[in-house]
Amino acid sequence: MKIKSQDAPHIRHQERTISLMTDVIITLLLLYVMAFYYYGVRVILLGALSVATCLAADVLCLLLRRSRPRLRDLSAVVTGLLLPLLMPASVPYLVVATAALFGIVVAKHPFGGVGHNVFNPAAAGICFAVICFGADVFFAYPPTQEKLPAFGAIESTIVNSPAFTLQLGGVPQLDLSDMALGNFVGPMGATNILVIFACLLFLVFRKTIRWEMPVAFFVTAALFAFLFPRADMPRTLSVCYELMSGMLFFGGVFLLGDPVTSPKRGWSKVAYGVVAGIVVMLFRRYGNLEEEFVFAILIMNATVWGFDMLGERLARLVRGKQFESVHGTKIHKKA
Amino acid sequence: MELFAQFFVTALTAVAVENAVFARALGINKTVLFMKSPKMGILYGAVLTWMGVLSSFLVAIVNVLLEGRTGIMYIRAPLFSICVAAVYIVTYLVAHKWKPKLFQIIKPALPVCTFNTALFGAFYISSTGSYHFLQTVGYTLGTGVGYTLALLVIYFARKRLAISPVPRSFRGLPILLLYIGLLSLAIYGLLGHGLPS
Amino acid sequence: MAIFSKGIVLAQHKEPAFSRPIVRFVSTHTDTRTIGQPPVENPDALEVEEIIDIARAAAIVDERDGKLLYRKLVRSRSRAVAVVCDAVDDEPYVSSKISPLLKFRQEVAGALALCQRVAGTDNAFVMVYKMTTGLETRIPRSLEGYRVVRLGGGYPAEPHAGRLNLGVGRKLIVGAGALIHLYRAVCARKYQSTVFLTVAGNGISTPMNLEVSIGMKVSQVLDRCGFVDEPARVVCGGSMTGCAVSDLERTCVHHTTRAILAFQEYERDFYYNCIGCGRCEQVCPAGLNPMYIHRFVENSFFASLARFDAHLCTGCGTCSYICPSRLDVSANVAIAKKYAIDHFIESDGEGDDLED
Amino acid sequence: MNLSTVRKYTKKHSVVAGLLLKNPVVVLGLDLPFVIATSTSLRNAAAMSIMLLCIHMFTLLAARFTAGRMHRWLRMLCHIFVSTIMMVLTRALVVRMFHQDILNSLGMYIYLMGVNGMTIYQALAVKRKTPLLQVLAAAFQNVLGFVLVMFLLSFVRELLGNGTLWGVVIPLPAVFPGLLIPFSGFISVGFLLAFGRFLNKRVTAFLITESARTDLRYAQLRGENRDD
Repeated sequence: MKIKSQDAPHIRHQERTISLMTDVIITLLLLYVMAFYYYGVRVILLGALSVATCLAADVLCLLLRRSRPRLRDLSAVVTGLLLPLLMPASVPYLVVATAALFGIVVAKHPFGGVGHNVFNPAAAGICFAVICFGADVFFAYPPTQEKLPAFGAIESTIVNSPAFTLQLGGVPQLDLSDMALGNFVGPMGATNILVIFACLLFLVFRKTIRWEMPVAFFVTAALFAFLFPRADMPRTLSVCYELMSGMLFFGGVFLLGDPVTSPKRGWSKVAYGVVAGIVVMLFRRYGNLEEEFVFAILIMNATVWGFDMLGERLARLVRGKQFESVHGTKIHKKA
Repeated sequence: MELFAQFFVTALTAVAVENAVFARALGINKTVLFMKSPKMGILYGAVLTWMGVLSSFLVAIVNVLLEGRTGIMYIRAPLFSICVAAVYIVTYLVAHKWKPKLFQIIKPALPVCTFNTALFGAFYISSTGSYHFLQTVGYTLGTGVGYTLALLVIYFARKRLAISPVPRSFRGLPILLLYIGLLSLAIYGLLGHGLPS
Repeated sequence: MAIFSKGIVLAQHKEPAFSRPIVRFVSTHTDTRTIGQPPVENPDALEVEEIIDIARAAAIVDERDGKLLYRKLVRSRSRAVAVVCDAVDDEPYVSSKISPLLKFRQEVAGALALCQRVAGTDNAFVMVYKMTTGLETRIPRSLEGYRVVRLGGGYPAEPHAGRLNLGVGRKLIVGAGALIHLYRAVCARKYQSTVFLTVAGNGISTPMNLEVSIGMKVSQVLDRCGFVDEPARVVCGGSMTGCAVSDLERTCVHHTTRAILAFQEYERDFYYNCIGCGRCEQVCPAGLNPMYIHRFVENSFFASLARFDAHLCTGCGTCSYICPSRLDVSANVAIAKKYAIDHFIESDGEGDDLED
Repeated sequence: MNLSTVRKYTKKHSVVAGLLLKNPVVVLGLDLPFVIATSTSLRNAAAMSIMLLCIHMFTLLAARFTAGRMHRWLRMLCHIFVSTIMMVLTRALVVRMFHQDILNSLGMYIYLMGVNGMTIYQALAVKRKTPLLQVLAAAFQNVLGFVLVMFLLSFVRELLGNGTLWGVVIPLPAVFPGLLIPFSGFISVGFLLAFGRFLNKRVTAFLITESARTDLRYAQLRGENRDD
């Protein structure tokens, strides 16, 4: 009889990491459908190119690291699907490929691969693309409802996005219901506010991302926008515009909520969300680019370790109190 | 009043946006990249800030004297070196004479932090940007504070990277440089356009 | 551990083994041995020292923590505030404490009375695990006049058995099997030659609770119950904390064997490395952060482990159960616990086998 | 173990590994600022190399004479002044050799060469007893390491970042101007060092396998001889 030995426990939860990844992929595909409705077939090609580049780079890096490449490892697919959604639909294919390559080769694999990356690969790729190709390529948004050609030069009128208007200190004249439905110019995936909200509810319900951090982040950002509106407009309107414009809502769900690059404990997540909200709004206000969200995300990713260690210290205090209350003695420490 | 406003704005700029380490790659070598403890980083940063602020008084005067003259570039560097060297000698002797305990602490950090590219870089920027007195002092102060923060960030980054399976070719300096590079990418995004240099 | 008793809800596969009658599967030459003295007619007349002597002579081991029963009696004589009969079977498949409790009620009650006399208290009750899934046999509210307390909560419920608010003071917590053996030793002068254990799992054709002689081979017990198919794993102990058996011929049933489980499917595939989802931190009943302990141990970075209090780990295996990447988190936490106990903690010797 | 093959390859190996791995820039982390910030074009690389050559050689020459004659911190001041003076002179030289706009592309780093870490610390390390030629040879080796790293990095960064080599336009499908910014200097230095280590690992593995193979060959030969 063949008996294999294994450590306890001998029964496992049925949930798998691959199911977490598939949850995110399902929500992203939903966003692709919306973007396809607004911008046509070019969106699909961008996504396919980005995913292909990410997978190729992933396999290459794994081969260089002398470890077995796993095509069913879906983290590269998630990165690849995230990247084009943060770009305008008229972006050249080269930009997408560059961002994907940078994200995987620089931000992911040198740091140890899946689960060990300090910085979010998608955010790093977007940052590099913005710096490389400049705001005039990156923040040139085509008008919605305009079917873009799949190939060749794109000669479509460039429309100012509400984020740009806000950065210039103006007030975007937009209908809020249109904004909620995603019918305004912006990154091709990040404008469908209601759909993203549904995705957020789905992911939180599936416990793929925990509720503390998005709630803390959005509440802080909204409070900041309420207290310090960038232009002279009603404060509630300022809150709506700030939350809906640009990448903030999308990134708050998919980039900030990425479990790899976020603190682990509940209160660490809350503190992280609050600080992230403040930093993002400060970047928006004082940054020179139209959309500073991804840069703020990179900076916040660097602070995750500190938040976690502070959370551990706090948990240790609580544990000590618990131990005393239960056993009546302190936890004995070696001098 | 707006002089002090300029002072603080310049200092904040030097701390965050034009951070000496992250934005200009100044003042880094193995000694400061591989700190033993965060205390050491704070010591180095404090010594650099002290020397910088003291010598920035002299440097500001030199800037005022050299304003608009021809052939600045031939005498500016020696004059800056003389200013810093004077402060260095004074600090060395005073600490050696009156505060021997303190002197033993700062002795290893003194030369490294005095003749440091971060410090001189701050002086050159204040000279080319034709900052006035308070701005020069504020920029140097901000550079020192930003340098300290950068050293602490690098220290904790090493702590973080120690528990991830970094590929063997990247262990140590390369992965640390990548980390700093990505952070500097983020800070550069905040700046958004070219650096004044 | 009030706020840290998070726990997880597991599917209790206790049926059908729980409702089936307990089968005696003993070897005769060990079963018939007795202590030399004649049996007493009424146990109530015994002195406290006599009870302790009988417990020592009968070599009764508490299956709850593997300690000798008479030591616990001596430790707690006339000092404990309560006597608790522990029948908390919180692990799936395992019902080796609760089903003997329900079958041998008189024995348990009599032994509880003896323990009350030893402990010098009149506060005694039985503690069972409140099972969410429907059982065919219902657990009574009271058992021979003793109150039956139902312990709710998620999986690691047994650590909380001693933590009911009965006022400060020590509680004498004895497993049901040990109580039954104590009563037998007092009344029939029998050694503890058997243990109660559950044989279950999807590899077993007829799951049941057995009373098995100590020292019997695992293969014999399994043959008694029969296989459905060639099992991929045979586990000696509970499904969450037991250890897998590699050689069935050379492994024997011992005092603390609660169950023998045979599983068909092979649960393990290493596919991902940790993606830091933080589920292990959410479910850890001790409030630790198994993810960081895992990473520190994986990279053999022991120096900084002090801040994680790994010595508080109860070894419940919840972190490994919940891990979506199927990592052996609990094994690494156990390594860290050993290291912490060696390096960071100075152990306090006294009173560790009595719940405070 | 038969070492003939190892000896055969050791020289190449040391050249490959030594230039990249025993490099003052990447091993001691000296002059990292200049490598990171100014390695954006071959012109810059050439200018910085010339400046460092002059400054480093002359300062170590001075250090050879100040060694043992005065206290350590006073020596340091002397070296600083020598290197600053040399910086001013070589700056004029560089401006004469290259076009004026080298100043714009180098910015303040051309002045900071006066206090570059390599010169200062290695000048302090100079002993009185070491012969002059040895000091100069060591100095030249260090400068060579700096030059190598500078030119490697600036080749890649100018080609991919600007699409030119020494100002000559190279037709490329795409250029990435982000490579001309300091952050990509950090990243490219990191990748260069990692690549050097990777190469070193491969070469070492190759040497070991080679020598093992030759061992096998010798053993077979011996076995055949025994058969005869």
